[in-house]
Amino acid sequence: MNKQRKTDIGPPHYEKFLPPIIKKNYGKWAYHEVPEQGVLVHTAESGDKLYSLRVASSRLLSIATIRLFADLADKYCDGYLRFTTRNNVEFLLSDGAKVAPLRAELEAEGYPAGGIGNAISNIVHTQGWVHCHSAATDASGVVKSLMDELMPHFTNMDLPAKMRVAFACCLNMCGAVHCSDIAVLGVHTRAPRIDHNELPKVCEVPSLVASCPTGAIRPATVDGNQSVTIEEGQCMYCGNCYTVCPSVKINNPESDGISIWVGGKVSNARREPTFSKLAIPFLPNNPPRWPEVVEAVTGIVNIWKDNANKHERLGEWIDRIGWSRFFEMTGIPFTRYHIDDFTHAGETYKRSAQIRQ
Amino acid sequence: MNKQRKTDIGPPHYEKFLPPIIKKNYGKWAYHEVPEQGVLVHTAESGDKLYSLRVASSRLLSIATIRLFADLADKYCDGYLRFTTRNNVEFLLSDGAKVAPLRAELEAEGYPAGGIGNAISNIVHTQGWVHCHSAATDASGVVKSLMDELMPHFTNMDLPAKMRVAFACCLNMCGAVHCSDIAVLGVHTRAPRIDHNELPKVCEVPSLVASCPTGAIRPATVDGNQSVTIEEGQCMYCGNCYTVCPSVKINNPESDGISIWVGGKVSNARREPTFSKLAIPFLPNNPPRWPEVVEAVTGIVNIWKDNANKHERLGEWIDRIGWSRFFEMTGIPFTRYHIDDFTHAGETYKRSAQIRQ
Amino acid sequence: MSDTTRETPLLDELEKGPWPSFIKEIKKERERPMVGDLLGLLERSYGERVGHWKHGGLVGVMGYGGGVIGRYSDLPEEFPSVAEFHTIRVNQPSGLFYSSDALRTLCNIWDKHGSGLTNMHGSTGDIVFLGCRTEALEEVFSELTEAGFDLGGSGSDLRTPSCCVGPGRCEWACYDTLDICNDITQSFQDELHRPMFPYKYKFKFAGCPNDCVASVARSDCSIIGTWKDDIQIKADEVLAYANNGVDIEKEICQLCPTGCISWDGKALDIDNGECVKCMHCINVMPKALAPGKERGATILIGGKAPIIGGALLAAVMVPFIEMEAPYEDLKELTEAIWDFWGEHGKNRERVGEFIQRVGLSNFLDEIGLEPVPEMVVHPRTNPYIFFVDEDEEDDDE
Amino acid sequence: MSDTTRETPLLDELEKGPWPSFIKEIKKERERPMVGDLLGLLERSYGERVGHWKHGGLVGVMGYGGGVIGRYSDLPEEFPSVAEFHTIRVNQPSGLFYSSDALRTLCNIWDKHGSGLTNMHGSTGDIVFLGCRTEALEEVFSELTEAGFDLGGSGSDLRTPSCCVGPGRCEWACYDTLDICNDITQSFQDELHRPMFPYKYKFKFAGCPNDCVASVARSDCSIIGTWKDDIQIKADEVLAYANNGVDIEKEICQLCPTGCISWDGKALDIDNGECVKCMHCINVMPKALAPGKERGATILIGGKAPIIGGALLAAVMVPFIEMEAPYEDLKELTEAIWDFWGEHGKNRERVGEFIQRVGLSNFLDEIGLEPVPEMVVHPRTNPYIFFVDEDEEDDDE
Ligand code: SRM
Ligand code: SRM
Ligand code: SRM
Ligand code: SRM
Ligand code: SF4
Ligand code: SF4
Ligand code: SF4
Ligand code: SF4
Ligand code: SF4
Ligand code: SF4
Ligand code: SF4
Ligand code: SF4
Repeated sequence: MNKQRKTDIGPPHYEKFLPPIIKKNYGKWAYHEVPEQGVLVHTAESGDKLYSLRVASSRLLSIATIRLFADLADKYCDGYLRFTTRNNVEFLLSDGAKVAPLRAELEAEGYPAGGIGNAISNIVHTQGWVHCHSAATDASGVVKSLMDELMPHFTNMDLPAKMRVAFACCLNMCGAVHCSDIAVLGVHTRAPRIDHNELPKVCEVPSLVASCPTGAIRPATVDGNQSVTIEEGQCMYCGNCYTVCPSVKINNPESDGISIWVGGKVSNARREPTFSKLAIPFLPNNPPRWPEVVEAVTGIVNIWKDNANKHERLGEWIDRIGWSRFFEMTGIPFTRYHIDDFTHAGETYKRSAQIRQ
Repeated sequence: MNKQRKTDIGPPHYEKFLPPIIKKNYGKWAYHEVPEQGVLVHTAESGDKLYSLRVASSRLLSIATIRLFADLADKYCDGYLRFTTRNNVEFLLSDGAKVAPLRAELEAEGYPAGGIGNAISNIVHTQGWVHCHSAATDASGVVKSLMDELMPHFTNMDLPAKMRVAFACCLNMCGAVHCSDIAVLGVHTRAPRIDHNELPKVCEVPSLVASCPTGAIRPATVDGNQSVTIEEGQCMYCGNCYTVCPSVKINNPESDGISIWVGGKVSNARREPTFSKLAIPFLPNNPPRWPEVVEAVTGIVNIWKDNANKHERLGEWIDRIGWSRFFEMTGIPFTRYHIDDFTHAGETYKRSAQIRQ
Repeated sequence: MSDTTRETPLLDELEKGPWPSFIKEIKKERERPMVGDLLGLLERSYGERVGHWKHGGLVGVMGYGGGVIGRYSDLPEEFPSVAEFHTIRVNQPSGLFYSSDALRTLCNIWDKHGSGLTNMHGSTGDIVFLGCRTEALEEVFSELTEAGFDLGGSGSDLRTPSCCVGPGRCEWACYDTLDICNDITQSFQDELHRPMFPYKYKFKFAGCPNDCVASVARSDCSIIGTWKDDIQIKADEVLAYANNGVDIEKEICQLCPTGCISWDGKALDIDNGECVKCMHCINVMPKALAPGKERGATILIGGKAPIIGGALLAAVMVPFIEMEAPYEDLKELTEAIWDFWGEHGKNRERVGEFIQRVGLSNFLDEIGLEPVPEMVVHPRTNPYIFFVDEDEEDDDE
Repeated sequence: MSDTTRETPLLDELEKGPWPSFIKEIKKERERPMVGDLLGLLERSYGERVGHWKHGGLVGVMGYGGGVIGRYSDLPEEFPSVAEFHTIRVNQPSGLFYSSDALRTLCNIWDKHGSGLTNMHGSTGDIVFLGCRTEALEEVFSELTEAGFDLGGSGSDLRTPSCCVGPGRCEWACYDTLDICNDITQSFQDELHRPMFPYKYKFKFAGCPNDCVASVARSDCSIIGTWKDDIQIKADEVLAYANNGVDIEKEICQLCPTGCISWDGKALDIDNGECVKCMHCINVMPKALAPGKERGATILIGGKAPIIGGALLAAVMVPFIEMEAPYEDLKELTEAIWDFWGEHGKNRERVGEFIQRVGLSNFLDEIGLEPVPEMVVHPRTNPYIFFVDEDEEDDDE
């Protein structure tokens, strides 16, 4: 067949995929309730009720599993489902009676329901060693290791508030971890090495030099090649040079690892959106289970859980008790690395005598 | 007499000037009261009472006036007096009965008592046209014009909280206006002109070029002289080039004037110390009485007085009601100049959806 | 060397435990040589603690500059089937809604041409097809478009817009996030598929200030629903919450950021003029409270991750705007931004960094907005004001 | 042309009104030719709306680099008596205390050699003698030292330290501000009189967090008194305030920055671990509350006006330190700071700007302090960490 090549058609219109109950009550929802963890019930002004069953997903899905979800959707909810912005799966039912059997089937297949309300939902994450060239650590493996441990907080609603955990495998932060309650971030901690033979063939020296925010890269002739050198003391391993030039080798099994950040949020509820702040500058890469990372994160979650007030997200709790107490309670050492030294560093220095003595 | 030249003796020891009641109760004060505006009564643990009568001063004092104060001090308080950190004069009495007659004499001489508690105290200020080469306006004249109007708030205690007004005649801010409830600041608003004939004789071009924070100054040969040019669009009139080189002429009767800043504070009480923020970018120099400046400042004081809660300093009130409402209530237009564009400008952009709609 | 049965003791550890296992997912497709080799490569990474992917290369489909991320293994001899292992970004439908048939259609295409592995979804919102050989790209693309799907963005272009579920299921949506996301995506197909910006540009649409799509942190143009009038109160439902254990004073009044809500044990009183639409009170009592009726959105510009000047949250550009189809105001504003940034932005300079470099006031001038106090936390504190020649100013008007 | 009776219609306007008039002050000395000319020059400035002083020149007394500000009129022909009109900065006694005799001594010296005009006091704290001819400088200086006074600072040196009234009269002084101010001034006479720093360096001593000498904003080294233990409460006096109209809940509890103080209508309860020593509750009820007994100070470094990198408030360097004579800790810290800044600071770079340039962590390393969380509002948000080679780190220890 020799059809006209189609381009620029955009995605299918979402309306095709809305169940009738949503089409009917579109924009006319009155309120919602959470009868049990994993289930949202939205009541429309018309009185109609929409049941959403939310289940966990590893995000990296085989087509076998997607087909399984499709089949279950056909069986229980006329084929309608959606994914959430945090990669969970939501089955959309108009018949409340079908929620329990669907849930049972899903849980039997290994897809627990949960993640709603004052819980830890799925960890937003990235590619890691499965696909990305920049990764300072794996993504899916760390996330799996963490969620195996945090899972009770997904299937229960026993936390003071929502806790959003996010993961990114390098400073590009595709997991947008920069505003998470807890952010797990892969970091390089050594300056990149240069392949001086390859560099002249594949990269432009001026744009490489320009790519470095700290001016650590300087043009140089090495072994007769037009190349660059990196001033190690000036490099903070951001990887931008690597992104613009493949001859810069940044991955390093010895010095790559993971940092932990805390207290960010995105919603405007109560406090304004805010960035995550450094808690632990470096933990080693220890596959397949990253025990140091799991321990650090669960430690922070537990201390917060035991001490925060209701509705107090991690950062709000720390704001109330102060950072000194946070470091004291978690036993995390405060080091030179916690003090900012980037562009607006001075704005983070404490400039008042208001101190808990 | 041919005495050895004395140097590095430092100031006289303060103890010589402490009245006996202070020496006795030094560091052993129990509490204070303010029986009437202008009078502080400090009770010591011993039960002794120290009466301080605070009177206004123009700071620029003739020796005639200082001798008058000395005589009055002799007459009423054994010769003991001090000045405050805001340039008021405090007579230190151990006999409460003498406060009223001393006050009467001082007021008769034109030195009203006041400035204590929830009041406007003296305006911290600088040299202006009386002594400084940098001044974009006069200091004492503006201060006098303002205090003539604000004086009821000095002699009463009818304000929601303390109000600290400060004045500086150029961006060097010798009045340290940057953390005042209301700051009145002389500003230049045109790029300096250069005296190209004089410059090579009195200034070093490289240090002059280096002095400019915006890089507006470039070396140039003008009329055969090694000099500099100023890129007008890049100059924000900070005057630093003028400070390092007299051949740069920054004073300009047409474009010099006054800006008004609000909401700063220094104390740690309730809110942390904070900078003053721009309210009015420019008002003309209109001596001898600067009516535009007086009107602007009294306008802000009155609106704050009528609307703030008790203990709420100007900046705390604005924090509570929001800047939009401040501009609305005062009728001051919000302009492009109010939006920061210096080093940390981005930190002042509003980065949340928390808005009073 | 491609071997679908090789041992993966380290990865096998990650099949254990209660959370869904991505290794199980990969193994479900391990009969494909590509996936077998992926497992081998990944096991190697786990052993050596380092990735085995080379720096990406430019690959794509005809006429498009974006939508495909090239990826090559650095061990092509040992793992030949993943020598090429590109990803295809397939533009998701607004709100991530699917019918089972649509999902099966996608699965069938991917079954035929690729690894059978996906991400549902990528961080930007795309359906990610993980692992495609170069030669198969064009086939996948034509089958996708045949089925009504198209590619998403990558490179220095408009990235795939995304949104929260909005009016599809949420009672708080202050505008139609699904419609606008679809509309903007369709309206800017060229910008989405053909990189011509200084750097990437992302849209995210959140129906209310809860921002369930993290727009303020993750998009160059963050649209957050809000309202102007009074919060709607059902007094009896408030009482019901109070009777059912909500400590309204402690849980709501004391946590309201402006302290504008009060409770006397019987009725709620909101000083709506002071309310900053934070959503907290509504969140806690969804049956009793609801956003007002005069609804619209706040437009914020410049959110991004840290590369390279540091992360930014998006900044308020339009405090309130009605968001009705066909969204002409937003489109005009967007084009004005793209024009100015497109002309003066540096290579790899996100619009948020660009605004900081040129100054917000100058940026506003160029895109035709008036400065308003809602754009700043507070007016400037430093006295370094560039006074504009008034004649020049006038010329502009 | 010097004329002590010339008309000054503009200035005369400023003799009116209730506030003390600086014009009246000037006129009190107008019989001196210098002051007559000053009035003329000033009247001219008022008419022309511009100052008539030339860029200052270097003048001083023998062996000193600071203490005098050179000033020359740009209309020397017209106003010859102010052709030279320098100021002399005379170091004030701590706390600005005087005996009438001391004041008269100063007046007599100034009467004899100068304009008879002063500032009581300059913004840094000095007694300022306004208007001195070059040739009189040395005479004034020798009479001053004879009377026990000395000059203050100017130029790139230690500036005249100053302090609040402290234990001299205030019940809240947490250390002896008068003594330390005097001690530091005396200890560093050389640094005060002979400029050898990159730029000026100011000390200000405030006895408690009310900071009545504005130290946090106006000094490179701001010392603010504070305490570690519990606020002292006199329960009966609290009740007395409550009965006399202080609304404790509203005026105190609701304004406490950490909400750590509560009132049940009968007794005050303070969670002292949460108290940030802001002083507010104590300020409102001075008879009932007082700082704790375990007293000391917080040391903050780097406050300054805007020139040139922007204004800075001083930043916490030592959260708590006991402040007892002879203040060895403070002196050692100060010398360590001066050494590092002195060696590496740029010309006209205040220490606050210097710290930002080199980074606080590096600065701490060099001056020998450990990083503690009290030094920051919050830990860093950007991931751009410079990891220090651990061997190097160890070397330091
Ligand atoms: C389904 C989803 C939107 C979608 O289009 O997919 C969604 C749905 C709802 N969100 Fe959300 N939120 C969703 C991601 C988010 C995000 C984005 C994110 O996590 O990356 C945020 C911002 C998180 C942050 O601040 O860091 C978010 C912040 C909120 C909040 C504010 C919580 C807070 O106190 O800060 C609420 C209000 C609440 O829960 O009380 C909310 C409330 C809700 C409600 C109750 C809205 C409604 O009436 O339907 C929905 C169910 C809540 C729940 O799951 O607890 N949703 N919600 C997303 C589910 C993700 C998941 O699988 O877990
Ligand atoms: C005399 C003086 C100290 C000196 O060594 O000279 C002084 C003396 C007192 N101050 Fe002060 N303060 C003095 C300058 C300051 C300054 C510095 C300044 O204004 O430049 C501040 C910081 C101002 C700021 O934050 O911008 C200052 C902030 C305070 C505060 C905190 C006020 C607040 O709520 O923010 C208090 C507490 C109070 O008044 O409730 C206070 C309280 C006091 C007390 C009550 C302390 C006491 O127990 O004796 C004294 C009388 C208060 C009064 O005048 O209202 N003093 N006080 C200064 C008088 C200046 C004047 O002539 O007006
Ligand atoms: C696939 C995805 C991660 C994922 O597992 O989901 C991804 C993957 C990559 N991102 Fe990303 N980014 C992805 C969402 C994001 C997000 C999140 C978002 O869009 O909400 C961010 C943070 C938000 C933002 O845009 O700032 C993000 C910030 C970056 C950055 C840093 C941009 C910055 O300005 O700071 C880079 C670096 C670059 O552009 O060179 C980057 C670069 C990359 C590259 C192309 C690597 C590179 O060196 O150029 C990654 C390819 C990985 C691979 O091999 O597949 N990626 N990237 C996400 C896109 C899937 C999709 O289309 O749905
Ligand atoms: C006399 C005095 C103002 C007054 O009327 O009281 C004063 C007067 C001058 N100051 Fe100042 N400063 C005076 C206190 C201050 C203060 C306040 C303080 O010390 O508490 C500040 C702000 C705090 C600070 O240090 O940052 C101050 C910040 C400046 C600056 C900007 C410094 C900066 O880093 O931002 C300059 C510019 C410079 O150094 O070149 C400056 C420069 C000057 C010069 C020397 C002008 C110049 O171009 O070099 C002024 C001489 C005026 C004259 O002709 O008499 N003066 N200067 C104050 C000193 C009197 C005294 O010794 O007691
Ligand atoms: S965060 Fe870094 S390593 Fe991970 S997917 Fe994004 S670019 Fe790749
Ligand atoms: S990793 Fe970053 S800081 Fe280091 S050389 Fe490369 S671009 Fe520069
Ligand atoms: S503020 Fe400026 S003009 Fe005024 S005294 Fe200080 S340096 Fe001179
Ligand atoms: S006034 Fe300031 S900005 Fe203007 S040229 Fe001089 S140093 Fe540069
Ligand atoms: S952002 Fe608001 S409208 Fe959208 S799903 Fe979340 S709560 Fe609902
Ligand atoms: S929405 Fe937020 S700001 Fe508004 S009343 Fe409710 S809690 Fe307060
Ligand atoms: S700073 Fe404190 S100790 Fe010093 S005078 Fe002010 S209130 Fe008293
Ligand atoms: S001193 Fe300040 S922080 Fe401490 S209890 Fe009193 S009001 Fe609260």
